[in-house]
Amino acid sequence: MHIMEGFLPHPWWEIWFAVSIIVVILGIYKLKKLTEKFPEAKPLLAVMGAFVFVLSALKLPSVTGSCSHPTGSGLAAVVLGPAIASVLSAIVLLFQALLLAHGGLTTLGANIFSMGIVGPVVGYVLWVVSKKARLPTSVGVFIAVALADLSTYVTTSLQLALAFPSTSFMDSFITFGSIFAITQIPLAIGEGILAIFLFDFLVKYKGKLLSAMNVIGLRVGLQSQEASK
Amino acid sequence: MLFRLENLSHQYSDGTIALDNISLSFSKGERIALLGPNGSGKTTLLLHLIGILKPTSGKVYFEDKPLEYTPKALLELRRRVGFVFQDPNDQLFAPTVKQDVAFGPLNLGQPADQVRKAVDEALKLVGMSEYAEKPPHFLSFGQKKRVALAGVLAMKPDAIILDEPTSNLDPRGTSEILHLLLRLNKELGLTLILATHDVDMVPLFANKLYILNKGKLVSEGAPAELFSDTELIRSINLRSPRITHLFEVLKKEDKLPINPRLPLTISEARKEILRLLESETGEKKKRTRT
Amino acid sequence: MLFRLENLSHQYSDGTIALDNISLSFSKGERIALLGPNGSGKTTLLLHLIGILKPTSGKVYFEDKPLEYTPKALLELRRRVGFVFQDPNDQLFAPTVKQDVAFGPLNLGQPADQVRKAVDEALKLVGMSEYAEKPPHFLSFGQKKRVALAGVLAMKPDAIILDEPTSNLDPRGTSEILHLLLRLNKELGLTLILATHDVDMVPLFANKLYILNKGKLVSEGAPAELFSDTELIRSINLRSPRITHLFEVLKKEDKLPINPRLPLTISEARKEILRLLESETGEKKKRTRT
Amino acid sequence: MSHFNLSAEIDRYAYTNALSKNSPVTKLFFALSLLLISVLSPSPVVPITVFLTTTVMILLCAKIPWRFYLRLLWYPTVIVALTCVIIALFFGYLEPLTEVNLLGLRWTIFRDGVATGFTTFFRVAGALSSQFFLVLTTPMTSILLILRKARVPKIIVEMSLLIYRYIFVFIEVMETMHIAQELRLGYSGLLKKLRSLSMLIGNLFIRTLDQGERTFTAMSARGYDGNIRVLEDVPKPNNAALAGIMFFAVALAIVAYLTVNIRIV
Ligand SMILES: Nc1ncnc2c1ncn2[C@@H]1O[C@H](COP(=O)(O)OP(=O)(O)OP(=O)(O)O)[C@@H](O)[C@H]1O
Ligand SMILES: Nc1ncnc2c1ncn2[C@@H]1O[C@H](COP(=O)(O)OP(=O)(O)OP(=O)(O)O)[C@@H](O)[C@H]1O
Ligand SMILES: [Mg+2]
Ligand SMILES: [Mg+2]
Repeated sequence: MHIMEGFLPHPWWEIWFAVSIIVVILGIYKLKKLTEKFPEAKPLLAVMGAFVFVLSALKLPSVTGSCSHPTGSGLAAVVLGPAIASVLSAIVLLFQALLLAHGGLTTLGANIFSMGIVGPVVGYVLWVVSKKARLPTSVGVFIAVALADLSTYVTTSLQLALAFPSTSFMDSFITFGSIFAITQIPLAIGEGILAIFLFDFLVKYKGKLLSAMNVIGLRVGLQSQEASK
Repeated sequence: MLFRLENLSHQYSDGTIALDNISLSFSKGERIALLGPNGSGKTTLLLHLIGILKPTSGKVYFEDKPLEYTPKALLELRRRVGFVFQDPNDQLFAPTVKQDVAFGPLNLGQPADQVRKAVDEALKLVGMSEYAEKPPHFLSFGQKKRVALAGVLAMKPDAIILDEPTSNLDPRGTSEILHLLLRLNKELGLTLILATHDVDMVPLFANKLYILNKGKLVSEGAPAELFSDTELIRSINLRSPRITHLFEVLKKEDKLPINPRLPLTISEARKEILRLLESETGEKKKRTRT
Repeated sequence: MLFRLENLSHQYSDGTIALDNISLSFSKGERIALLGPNGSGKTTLLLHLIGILKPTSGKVYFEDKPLEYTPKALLELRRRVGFVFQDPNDQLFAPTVKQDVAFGPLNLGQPADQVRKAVDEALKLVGMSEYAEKPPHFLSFGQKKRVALAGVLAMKPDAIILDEPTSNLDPRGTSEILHLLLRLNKELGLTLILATHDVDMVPLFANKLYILNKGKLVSEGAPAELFSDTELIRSINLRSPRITHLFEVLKKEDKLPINPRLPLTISEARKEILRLLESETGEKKKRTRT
Repeated sequence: MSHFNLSAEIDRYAYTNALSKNSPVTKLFFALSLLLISVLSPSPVVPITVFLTTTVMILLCAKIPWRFYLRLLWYPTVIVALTCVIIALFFGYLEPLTEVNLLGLRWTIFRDGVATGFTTFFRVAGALSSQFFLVLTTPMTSILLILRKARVPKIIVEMSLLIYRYIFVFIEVMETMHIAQELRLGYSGLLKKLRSLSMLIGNLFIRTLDQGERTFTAMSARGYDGNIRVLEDVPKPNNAALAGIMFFAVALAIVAYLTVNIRIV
């Protein structure tokens, strides 16, 4: 789904840059606080980032100036919260542009907005809500991650529709959106299922560190797990 | 005292008790070997010395001060004490061999040409100069081990901790690196702490031996002393050096009059055999005379 | 012939020539050791046997048919020939020890209880039964090596290729695994092909020895034969077994009348010493008589 | 797995290409200014010029094999070309150009749609080739060092460095795991393929986390404190080169201004 280098015309790429940078700066502030207190969390954070990179390199071509693939940022948001997930996504998107020619430098802002901000926020909100609704952890993780993935694509379609308006914005949005949907819906489901396993693993083996880090998302998760026991 | 462990225990997050109430101390300038079967806790113990693992209970003292786990104190500790990992793949990550070896010295804040000199020297010591520009993941396993050692030597620490330094090295490499370490120990007073399975190497190398089993310290002392206690050695999955074993057999099975202090090295064995031949002929001579 | 290599050469993508025109053949039921210094090409050679690497030039024959690199042919090959990596971290991938060992048998399509039996058996053989439920990455290095071996044993192949099987194993582990391999070789005719640096172990294990250096095959034959050629051994960074070395010294330095075929193992050494003592006393006796 | 080989190879060229010893600042300046001009330029003339310039630089100055460069270009080109066709077909509405018979439907193609399609295609070509120039000639560590000098927060640079390293750990773990699975007969048959693959993906994370932590430990043991340091002194940018690039960029900008009204269709 990353929009390719050069694909967005002026002034759209500048606009998305401006929007994203604010959120990322907030995330950097949080990340700095966190790593100062828990230097031992750095490998975990970085591996999360690298994992997002690898997941999004499992790409299937899709005819929309970009291609379809899992995003990985939804799980990062569930575990680490949306602010930190946005910074990790920003870094990963930079590397994807540089090491895979996947996404681009000028389109970085737009891609951060869809994958690093909208996806994580949607995922995180759904995760918290599903916990409040006392849904089982696995269901919560699945919903959060799958919908974070989908919302990323909806946002990308929206960004493309704004930049390439057809007769109307809606027409264009529907065109882009429906082309994405073919490959993206099954992928979102797959990513949701994978996330269930990974979340389980993380709680099992890194639960101590994560709950010490006091990342809200996970605390909710751990509490509810305890409650279910 | 360089290091002192006081009632050290360590339990991994899955419940495994890897170290169980260990107390010991390592002096400066010593050559220490840690011997023990697989899973006995050697690596876990070593990782405590440089503050990578924290004790579950008990204390680690470095130069008689309790180890602090602040980034600054740890940095200072690691400036003084180098660590060579058991698996070289854990340790090598830079894009070329040269840059990998330079990593430590650069972190010490040395100027570029000093670093370059240290790197060249260290690579020469381990016999890997011609591979300086190769990416580490294109090396053979034993070559990686050599580079990993060079990375630590280049930092010129006061003490080096080595986890299985000679496994996967060819015999020449093993003997070169042993001699190198012994020389550094003699000339610069470098303290050496090493975990190993290579019992044949221990008598050549160590002046102090610690034996671990199932997380417990079962014995400590001079190698000659400990290897004489064949019962103990056997009981914990270890064996005597092959040379020693030969003489054990000669003593037990063939009832030859072997010295109670069994020979550990080739040169000791040689003396013993010559002595045997001498005394045997002496004996016989006496017998023939009477 | 199980394997035959015909003028095999391999050049890595960065230009390193790791194997240089090697021709040799391995028969069924043999116990083959590959010896050579670090970077001599042992691992590269072994990886050709199971089709992970393709020769740059030359050919590999498996059971006298040239190796095909189609998925189907490779599958058949790997069903018959197991491979244990030098670095166990390369080999273990499942969430628990048990699942890892079961992976191969399951892929062979065996029914569940047969798999379970094979797994239990294999873990018992390598002494890791009590760790069945642990995740492999929480094991000590030597424990990982054991599990890696179990994963291959559980598939009951006709031949096993082992790259440095005993490095990082404790002495008991080494001897247990050696005896296990020897037993499998004797009872089931399992072919064993093994790369190693452990020269002391070679005479106990191998009936055929190949020596590699810088990608070239420099010598092949029975271990006793090759180790007698001390010049060759020395010239390529290897050494004789320690026991052999002791007798070399006794012969050269002390001019003792040692057998020209130097002893390689402890039991051979024992005989030789007894013989020496006998003949020496005999000699002296003669001399005293005259 | 081919994408990963691609990143590993890009990375290798970054360290070994013929321009690797030149100042990274100069290269970054060159790439970014051409990139920006391409993206801002309204007509296709400038992007095409940029594409040709950077391609020549990549092939002749940096001596990247053309086969590899083509491989890099191939994939994005296909996607963008297809997308631009879609834009050309669906996204015009002002000025009908022609009508075609497509799948039994009469389809009107508009001049503005086709124009947007072409402009977009060439913009991508110019921008992408500038980006390729940067990544093929400049090692990632140098780029990160520049970011650090440009006062990007330390934690970002450090996390970037770690993520960059772990990406390659991931790739390596993935490859060795794949081989190990194949050796024990994974991937033989559809069901086994699925089981092997899910085991691979599921454990990839675990293994990488484990390996990553051990590598981090090893780095800490050698005095790593979050700062990146490299041995090669970073070559100083050459003022003449910078001025030359500036001049070229301004010239392109003027061309861009003069060619605003040039259209391909
Ligand atoms: N990260 C970990 N989590 C849980 N248990 C662990 C971990 N690392 C090691 N262990 C366990 O702790 C015990 C001691 O392991 P350690 O690595 O210290 O042994 P070792 O003496 O170095 O063995 P080896 O000679 O095989 O390297 C083993 O039983 C091992 O299974
Ligand atoms: N992937 C690779 N790319 C380039 N060169 C390689 C690669 N792997 C190995 N080499 C080189 O090929 C030569 C042979 O390597 P190989 O791993 O076969 O040696 P080995 O005999 O197994 O050594 P060791 O005893 O250290 O394991 C070495 O010089 C090594 O540097
Ligand atoms: Mg260990
Ligand atoms: Mg090897």
